[in-house]
Amino acid sequence: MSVDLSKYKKDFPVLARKVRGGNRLIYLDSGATSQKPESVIKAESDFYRTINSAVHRGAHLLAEEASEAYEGARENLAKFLGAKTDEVIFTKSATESLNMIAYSLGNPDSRFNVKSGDEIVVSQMEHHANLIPWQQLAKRTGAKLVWFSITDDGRLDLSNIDQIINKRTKIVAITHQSNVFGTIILLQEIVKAAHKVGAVVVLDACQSAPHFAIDVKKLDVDFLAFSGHKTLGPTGIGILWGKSEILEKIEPALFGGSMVDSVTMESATWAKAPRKFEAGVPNMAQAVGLSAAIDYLNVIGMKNIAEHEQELTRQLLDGLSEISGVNVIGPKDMKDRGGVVSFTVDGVHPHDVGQVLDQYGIAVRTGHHCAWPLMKRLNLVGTTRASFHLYNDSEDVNDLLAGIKKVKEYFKVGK
Amino acid sequence: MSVDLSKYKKDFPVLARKVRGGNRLIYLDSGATSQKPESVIKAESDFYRTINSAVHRGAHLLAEEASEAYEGARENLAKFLGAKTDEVIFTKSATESLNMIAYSLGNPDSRFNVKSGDEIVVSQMEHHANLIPWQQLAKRTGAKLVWFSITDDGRLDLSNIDQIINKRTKIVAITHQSNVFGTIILLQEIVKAAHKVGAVVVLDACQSAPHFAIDVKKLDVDFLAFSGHKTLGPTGIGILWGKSEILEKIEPALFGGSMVDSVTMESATWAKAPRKFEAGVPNMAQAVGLSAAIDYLNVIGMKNIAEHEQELTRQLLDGLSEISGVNVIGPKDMKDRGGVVSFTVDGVHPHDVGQVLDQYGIAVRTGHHCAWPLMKRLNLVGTTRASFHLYNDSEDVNDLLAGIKKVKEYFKVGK
Amino acid sequence: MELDSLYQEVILDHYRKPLHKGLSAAKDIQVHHNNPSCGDEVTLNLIMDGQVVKDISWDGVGCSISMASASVMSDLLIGKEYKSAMVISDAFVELMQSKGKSSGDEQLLEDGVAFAGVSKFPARIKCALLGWMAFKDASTQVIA
Amino acid sequence: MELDSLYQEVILDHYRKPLHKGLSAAKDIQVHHNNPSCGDEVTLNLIMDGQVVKDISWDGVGCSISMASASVMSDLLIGKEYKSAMVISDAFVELMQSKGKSSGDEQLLEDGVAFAGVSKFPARIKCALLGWMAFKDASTQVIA
Ligand SMILES: Cc1ncc(COP(=O)(O)O)c(C=O)c1O
Ligand SMILES: Cc1ncc(COP(=O)(O)O)c(C=O)c1O
Repeated sequence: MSVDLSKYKKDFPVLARKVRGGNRLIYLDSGATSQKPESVIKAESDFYRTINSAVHRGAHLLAEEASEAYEGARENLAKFLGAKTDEVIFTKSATESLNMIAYSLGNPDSRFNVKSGDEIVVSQMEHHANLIPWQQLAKRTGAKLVWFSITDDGRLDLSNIDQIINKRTKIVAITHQSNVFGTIILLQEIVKAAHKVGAVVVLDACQSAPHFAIDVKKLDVDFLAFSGHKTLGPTGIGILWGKSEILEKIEPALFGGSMVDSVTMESATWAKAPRKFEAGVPNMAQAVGLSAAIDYLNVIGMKNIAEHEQELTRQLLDGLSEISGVNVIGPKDMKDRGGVVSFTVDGVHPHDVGQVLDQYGIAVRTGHHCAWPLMKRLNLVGTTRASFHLYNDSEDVNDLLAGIKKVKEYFKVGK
Repeated sequence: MSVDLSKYKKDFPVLARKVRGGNRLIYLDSGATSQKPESVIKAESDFYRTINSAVHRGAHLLAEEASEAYEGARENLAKFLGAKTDEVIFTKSATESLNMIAYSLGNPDSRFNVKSGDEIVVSQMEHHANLIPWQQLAKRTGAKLVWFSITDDGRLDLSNIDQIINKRTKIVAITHQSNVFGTIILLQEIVKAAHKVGAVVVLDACQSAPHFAIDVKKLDVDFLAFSGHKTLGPTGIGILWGKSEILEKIEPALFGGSMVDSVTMESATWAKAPRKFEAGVPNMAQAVGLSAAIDYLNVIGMKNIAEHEQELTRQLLDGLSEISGVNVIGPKDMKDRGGVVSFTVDGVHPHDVGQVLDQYGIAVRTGHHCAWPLMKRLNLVGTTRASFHLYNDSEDVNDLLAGIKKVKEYFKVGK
Repeated sequence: MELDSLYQEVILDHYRKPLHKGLSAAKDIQVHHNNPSCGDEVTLNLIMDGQVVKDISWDGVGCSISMASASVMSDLLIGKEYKSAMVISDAFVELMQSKGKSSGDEQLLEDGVAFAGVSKFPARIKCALLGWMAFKDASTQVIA
Repeated sequence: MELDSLYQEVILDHYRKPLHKGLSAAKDIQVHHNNPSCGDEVTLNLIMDGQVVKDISWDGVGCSISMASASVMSDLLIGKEYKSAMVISDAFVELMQSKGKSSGDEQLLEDGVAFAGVSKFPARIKCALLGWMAFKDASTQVIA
């Protein structure tokens, strides 16, 4: 293996666990949520132990220190994304980030707003979190939802991009990496087409930002969302990034304390971004925890992490191709794909595959992966999915491959 | 002091801190956010260390255990409120809870929905979080926002309740305890009037649920919101409780994974409550942390906590009444009031009061307390506010009183 | 192995050769139940003869546990009085909630006791209940 | 005491007897700035004579720091060329961001250096800047 990240594994306390009768935990479900290094856990609890207080509100020392920690986290996240500090908004999750944009862009007071006659573009491989908010926005406003199809090998079908993205298009909401196939979407053509017609591009970076380096300026998208918990960070924290010129022109979606400029009984005006989009006492300890996760990732280097996951993915794809009756769902080669591998085992339901693997300590995800329309398009009831992060190693892949063979034996399918 | 809670103080690590040149930390800002006992901090980090994984999603042991912990937290919170388990929804904060209800009740597909011609009732003493979402709902739907005034001694003026709550009323959103005055609102008359006309009552319990026992059945309100971080729990977690009959009939406000019954590219249907209202991978570690906070509160007993805070409040009000040039803003007696005390010092701006107190290690809140319309009604630029939780003691009050005298000396006001 | 308590031979047999699978032409009622977290689906046709369960047929996609359970359920309940079908159904639900502490009443549940081990796997309980819930829904609608 | 570095006598003097407080009848422009987190407000009237700051008057409610700072700002900038007013203003902003590490250029800032200690209290920096920001806003609008 070209990059050796083995020394980092010990930083993740949960990986020392023994499960199901003494097996070591082989955690291959980072696509659902990642594990957290000790430094992240400590950053979050240290916040409570030393400086816990409401940011931006108190006149006292703790409030000062908490504000500094919280705003420092924002700065750190901005650097991580190549963004301006004031463009980074803390939410509770990518799901909330995406819903917030949908509400904002549907508010008639926003200067970029969606209305009847407009079109919203998604794709057939979106996670529910980047599909249903747009369905609902379409419903609320009378706009029309249209979508890119997928090809049989799990790629985005851009052959009809000229019809899909047209003069009526106002929003293009697309995933950066499929959480089912692992396919990485090349954005250039889409962004160009969208911007040509004046549409904004919303990027679901849930499966990309945690795994390879992102630069929002280079991607040239307009909004981006990802979750802290998939990025070695705490649960309960997400990121919404938006271009400052656009954040200025749209209305917030959550209303309350700390996001106002002035308030009367009848109406209110808003503070500038990012405050405008952060109503209430924020998830401060989680922001600080996520910032520690970013520090941790930076020390290792996103490039090394990506390379490491590529190696593991190659090993897994190779291994799966040698087991009869096992079908990889999605790209079978390494071109533009990340460390998420879905597969089926002939004659065994994914749920049963996962159950047997679990018996050997192997944690995978089974089912429709919150991408039900995609499963229907593929005529599948679900898949079994293995997904990596930096703490996985070649032994994990070997154990998974051995586990799949045991599944076949257990259910007496194939040779 | 009748209830002695002194032995619990040591459970809160931050209270051992020395601030501003060696002073002990006298934390009197629990109205903004409470401190957290070690057991809560540990519960949250133990989640990450031992069972971290995405609830309701994996087929593996960790996912099982995480789901059990998360759903156990829900059960615990339900018991705390006297509610059914499925009525408890985890949000990120009270602010989000209140915004979610406002969106849900404004969705034309909800069977209880607000439209043009309807009226929404709030009060002049609402926190921005229980005011602006309703302003916005009124704006979106064409409904009218009306409000209860306050009396000069900081009570709700119910003299015109028959006009305020009328046939057009669809929602009454009201605070349980003022975060500025400490006034506890007696709900019976309001709930009765609201239900008589078929309106729902939304209770902002941010300042009540953390401090005294709540039973949603007895209160007979329809929705209730409060924040974990004011309840000794983690940041990034809030509660939305709703009557099951109503939760059934309203649309969710956040859309994504885990909240669906079925999904196609065009549309989706919803799971039952509480799932319907919890899109995405939830703030699991925070839910588990909040559950530990509830356990902690239960051991001490909400009744004891309330009594303890009453004692401290009485002591503070007595003390303040003896300092010339100090004005208590809000009820000056103990009738229907909790442990939040606002005051002004003649000739010294609240911000300056807070700054001098901070120098002595005393952490208070200053400003408009996210109740700007209330400040305008009172012709005040702000107040200084001291607020208690179980870890405060009589010495804290004495130090605050001494601190206020030092403020007056420092700014050379009064005798 | 712990796993064997989940995948009893009886279960795997029913999974491989499910009974009463394939929807009947006639029906008093049809219901469709699914399990949104894993995508399992069951469609169930019910024919009642007064208070007697005359016929159950079903179709669906799902894991071994959900399919086998639908098979056992249909075979067990056809021909029973509505009331005793409810007793059996309640006993099965109770078994599922027993966290591995009950082995079930074989007199009542017959092949259903093979699912006792499922109760130790919280994520699979809803698989085992899918068909039963569909029957409960359908029969209550017809009887009501 | 640390506090004394914040509340310099000069500041308290300006607070008690603010200069140029009370809005003039004439004005080229009026701006209103506030500080939403604490509620401090300043309204500022500006009269320019070509490139020269002819008059500043202001009114407002706020803490000692914000009111004293508006007082110092107005007194310092009246009569200055727009360009040097900007230089002074930038120097004041820089002082505020110095985290207690700069004592300020007394030549340039005069009474303004009394605010050096404010830079150690992050929550108070925006108080000290309120009046200055109002001036910057107003003058830029007139000059543009
Ligand atoms: C009465 C009241 N309502 C609502 C809120 C908002 O709570 P949060 O900021 O935790 O969402 C607060 C606290 O800030 C409050 O005191
Ligand atoms: C591609 C994709 N988008 C969105 C989400 C939603 O993220 P979360 O549940 O953290 O809000 C996920 C993960 O579940 C995902 O994989």
